[in-house]
Amino acid sequence: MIDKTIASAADGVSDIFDGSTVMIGGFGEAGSPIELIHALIDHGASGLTVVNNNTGSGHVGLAALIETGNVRKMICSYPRTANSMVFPDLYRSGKIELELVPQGSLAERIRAGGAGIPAFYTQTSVGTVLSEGKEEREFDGKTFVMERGLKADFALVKCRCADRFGNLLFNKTARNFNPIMCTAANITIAQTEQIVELGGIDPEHVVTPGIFVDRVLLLENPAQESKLVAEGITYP
Amino acid sequence: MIDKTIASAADGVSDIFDGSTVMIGGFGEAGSPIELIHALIDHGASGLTVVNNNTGSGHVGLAALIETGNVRKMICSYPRTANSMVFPDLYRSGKIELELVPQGSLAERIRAGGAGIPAFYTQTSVGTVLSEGKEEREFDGKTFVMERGLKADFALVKCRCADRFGNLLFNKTARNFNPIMCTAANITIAQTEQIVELGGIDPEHVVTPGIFVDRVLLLENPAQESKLVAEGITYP
Amino acid sequence: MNPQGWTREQMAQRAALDIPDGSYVNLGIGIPEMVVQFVPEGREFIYQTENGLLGMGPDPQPGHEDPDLINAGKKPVTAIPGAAFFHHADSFVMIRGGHIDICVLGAMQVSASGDLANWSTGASDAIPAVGGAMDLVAGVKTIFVITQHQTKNGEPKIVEHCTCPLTGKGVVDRIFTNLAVIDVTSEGLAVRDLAPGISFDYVQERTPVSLKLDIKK
Amino acid sequence: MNPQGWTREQMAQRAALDIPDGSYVNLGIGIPEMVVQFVPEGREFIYQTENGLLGMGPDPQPGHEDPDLINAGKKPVTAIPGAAFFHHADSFVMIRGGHIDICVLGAMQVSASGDLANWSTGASDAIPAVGGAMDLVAGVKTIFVITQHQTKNGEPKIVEHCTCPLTGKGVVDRIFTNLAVIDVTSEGLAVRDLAPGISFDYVQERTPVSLKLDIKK
Repeated sequence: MIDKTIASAADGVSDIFDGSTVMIGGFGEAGSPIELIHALIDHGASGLTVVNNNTGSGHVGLAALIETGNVRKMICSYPRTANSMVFPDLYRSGKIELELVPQGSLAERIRAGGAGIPAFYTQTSVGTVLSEGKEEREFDGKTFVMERGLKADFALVKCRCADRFGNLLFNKTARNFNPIMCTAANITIAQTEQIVELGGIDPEHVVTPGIFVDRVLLLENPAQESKLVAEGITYP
Repeated sequence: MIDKTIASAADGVSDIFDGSTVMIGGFGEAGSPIELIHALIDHGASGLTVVNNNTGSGHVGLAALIETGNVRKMICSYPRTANSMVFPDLYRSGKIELELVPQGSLAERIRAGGAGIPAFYTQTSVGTVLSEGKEEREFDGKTFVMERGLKADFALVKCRCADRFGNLLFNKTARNFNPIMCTAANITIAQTEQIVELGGIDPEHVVTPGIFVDRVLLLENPAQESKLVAEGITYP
Repeated sequence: MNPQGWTREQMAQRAALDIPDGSYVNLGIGIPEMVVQFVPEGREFIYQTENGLLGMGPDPQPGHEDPDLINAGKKPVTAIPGAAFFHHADSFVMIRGGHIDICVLGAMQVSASGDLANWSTGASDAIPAVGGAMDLVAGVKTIFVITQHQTKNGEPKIVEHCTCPLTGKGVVDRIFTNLAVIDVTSEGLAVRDLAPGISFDYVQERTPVSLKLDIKK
Repeated sequence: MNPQGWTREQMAQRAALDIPDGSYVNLGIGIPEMVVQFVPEGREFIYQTENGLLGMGPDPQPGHEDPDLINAGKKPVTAIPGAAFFHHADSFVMIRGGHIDICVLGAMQVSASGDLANWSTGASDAIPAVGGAMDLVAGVKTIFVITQHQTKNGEPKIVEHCTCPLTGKGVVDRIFTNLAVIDVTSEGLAVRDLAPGISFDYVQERTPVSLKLDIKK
C-alpha cells in the first residue's frame, strides 16, 4: 500500500545529507514550510545549497537556517527584503555564496530540472551582467542566453491539502514555487494543513500529482513567519 | 469590458488565413473541437500547417479538414489510427507533408513556444532516425538533441466550461494538448459546453487562465467524432 | 507654474490613461502599484502579479489581509471574480511568452535608446536583487516606466547611456515622469504630453538628451 | 512440455510479479495493457497514461465508457480514487523527467545491448507513427519489454543488432517472452526465469545471441 504520510518533521528531513541541494518553497512567507525548515536546523546538515526566491526574514525559517552557517550557497532572485538581515550580513562578510537568477529563469530552470531538460534558451537577461559567462545564441534573428536545468536532492514544500498518494493542493499565491520544486527534487517532503481520504481531492483539481511527492506531514496549524518576526522570535 | 464570447463558429475562424499554422487540440476524439474544425472547412483557408497528435478518423473533423486538400503539412506524433484512411492515402501519394515528432517532444515544443523558449534539449529520440539533422549536444556526460519551440497563428480547442475572461476547464483526459496549445497560438478560439459567470470557476481550479484565450464559443452539445464515424457521416 | 509637475498619484493616473481597454497588465513595485487605483471609466484591465495571480484586485479591507494572498511586492492584495492562481513557471510563461500586454515599472535610469536600469545601483556593497524585472522587460510587449524626472539630488534619470547595470537593452516604450510623457522612438525621445504648466524647454533643460516635441492630440 | 511456454496473459502476469509495491507504471499498447489485471496480492501500483491521467483504473463496465476518459491506446478506462488529470506537457514531465519507475512496452526487436525497436518496420510504404515510445524509453527509469520470443514466421526478436529503426539505444532492462525472463546486463543477456517445461537450451536455440543462465531464486 502506498502511504506517504510521516509522523514528524524530524522524520521528514532525517536523510538530508551534508552538501545537499535543497529547494525550499515559498515566496516570502507565503508557502514557506517553516516547520520543515526548523526540523532541518535541528537535524543540522552542513554545506547546503539552498534554492528559494528569497533569503527569509527575521531569525526564523529560512533566515534561521542561513544563520546557522550550514548554507554554503543561495540560489535566488531576490535576496533582500524588509526584514532580511541575516543573509546580507553573511554575504557582505564573504561567508555565503550567491547565485543570482532572474525570477522567471529560476522558475523555468526548476521546471526544466523536473522535466529532464538540461538546458534551454531565453531572452531574459540578454545584454545584462546576469548573462555574463553564459552562452548566447541567435534564433530567428534574436539573441537568447542558455540557462541550465536545476535539480535538487530534496525539496521542502508547504501545502493546504494532501492525500496518502501525495496529491497536493495549495492556497492562493502560496502555490508559487512549491509545485515546480516537487518535480525537480529527488525526494520531496510536503507539510500540509489537512490530509483527506483518497478521492477527497477531485482529480480535475490536483495541482501536484502524487508522483512528485515522497513524504507528507500533517501540520494543522503552521506558524506564520511574519508573526514570529513581529514577536521577535528566533529559532532555535 | 472584457467579453470574449462569440456568436458562431464561423465568427471564430473567419480570420484564419491561407498558409496559417493552426494547432488543433485533442488526442484522438477526446478534446477535439470538431465544430470549430468544420467551420474552418467551410471558411476554406488553404496551405495550412496543422499541429495535432493524430490525423483524425473517418471523414469528419480533422480527417475531413485534411481531405479538403487545404492542409499542406501535418506536425504530429501518431498519424495513423484504426479509422484513419484520409491522411495515409494523401501521404502515400505525396500530397501532404509530415513532420513526425515524438509525443513528448511535441508537447514540450508547444509549451516552449508559449513560454518564449526558442529551443531546448531532450534525450528523447537520441540515436534514432527522428534525431537525424538535429543538433546533438552533451550535458553532464549524456547526449541530448535540440528541439525548437513551436508556435501557431491560431489554436482551436475544446473545453467543458469557460467564463467571459476566457478561463477554461477541461474534461478528464480531453484536457490533453488543449491547454498548452492555448499558450502557443497568437489567437486561441475555444469551444465550450458551458459558460458561467465570473467567479463561477474557482480561481484555484482554473486550468487555462483567460490570458491565453481570445474567443469563447458556447456549444452545449458537441458532436462525438466516433459516433459520426460509426454512422458513416462525412463532412461537409 | 508648479515646477514639480504631476504628483506621484497623477503620474500613475496619467499612465493608466494610456492603457487600452482589456489589457493584461503587470505592475512593478512603487509608484506603478498605484496604477491599480486609476482604471479609466469604461475600461477593464486584468492585473497579473508574477507570484501567481491573474486578476489581482484592490487592496484588502483592513483586518482582511491574507498572508497567502500577496503581490510581487509581498503586500496583501485581493483576487477579483474571474481570477486564477498558478505556479511560478506558469506565471512566467505569461510574462516570457509575450502574453502580458503592458508592464509598468519604476526606473533608476532610462537611456535615449530605451535601455532600462532599475534593479541595482552597481554599488560594491549592495546586495544584488533582481526579482522578475529582467523577465518582464524581455517578455512583455509594451514597457511603461514611471519615474521622477530627476533624482532627489537633481541628477537626470533620462540619460544618453545608463551608468547603472542594465535590466534590459532597448526595452522601454514610454516614460511617464512628473514633467512629461516621453516615447522612445527609432528617431529618439519624443515628448507626447506635458504636465500642466510645464513647458517643453523646462523639460529639455532637465534632460541631457535631445528631445523632440511631438504631441498628438 | 508445452513448447509455447507462457500465454499472453501469463507473460503479463509474470511481468507484474517483477514490479515492486508502490511503483508508478506506464503500460504500452498490446500485451503490456494486460498487466493492469495482475497486480500481485498486497501490492499497489499507480498507472500513468501519457494522455493525461495518473491513477488509471480497470476497464469500465460495459455501457459506462466515457469518450473523454481514455488511455494512450485510445481505449476507454477508469480513474481510481486519488487519480489526477493533467495536460500533455505536465504528463511528459513525469515521463521525461525520470519520475515513472517502470514502463512495460511491446517490441519488434530487442538487441543484446538493450536497443529497442518497436515503432516502425522501416518499410517504405508504412505510415511512420511514434507516439510516446521514444519519450518513454528515454525517460523512464526501468524498461520492461513483453514480446513473443519469435515472430509468427519463426524469426528471432532478440537479436545481435536491430534491423528495424530504433526507438532507443541501450534502454531495455528486462525482457519477458513466452519462453523466458531475460535481463540485459553489461555482461550480456542473462536468463532469470524459464517458463514451465522450457529448458535453457530450448531458449538458446531460438535466440541468435549467446545467453547466460543465471536464475536467482
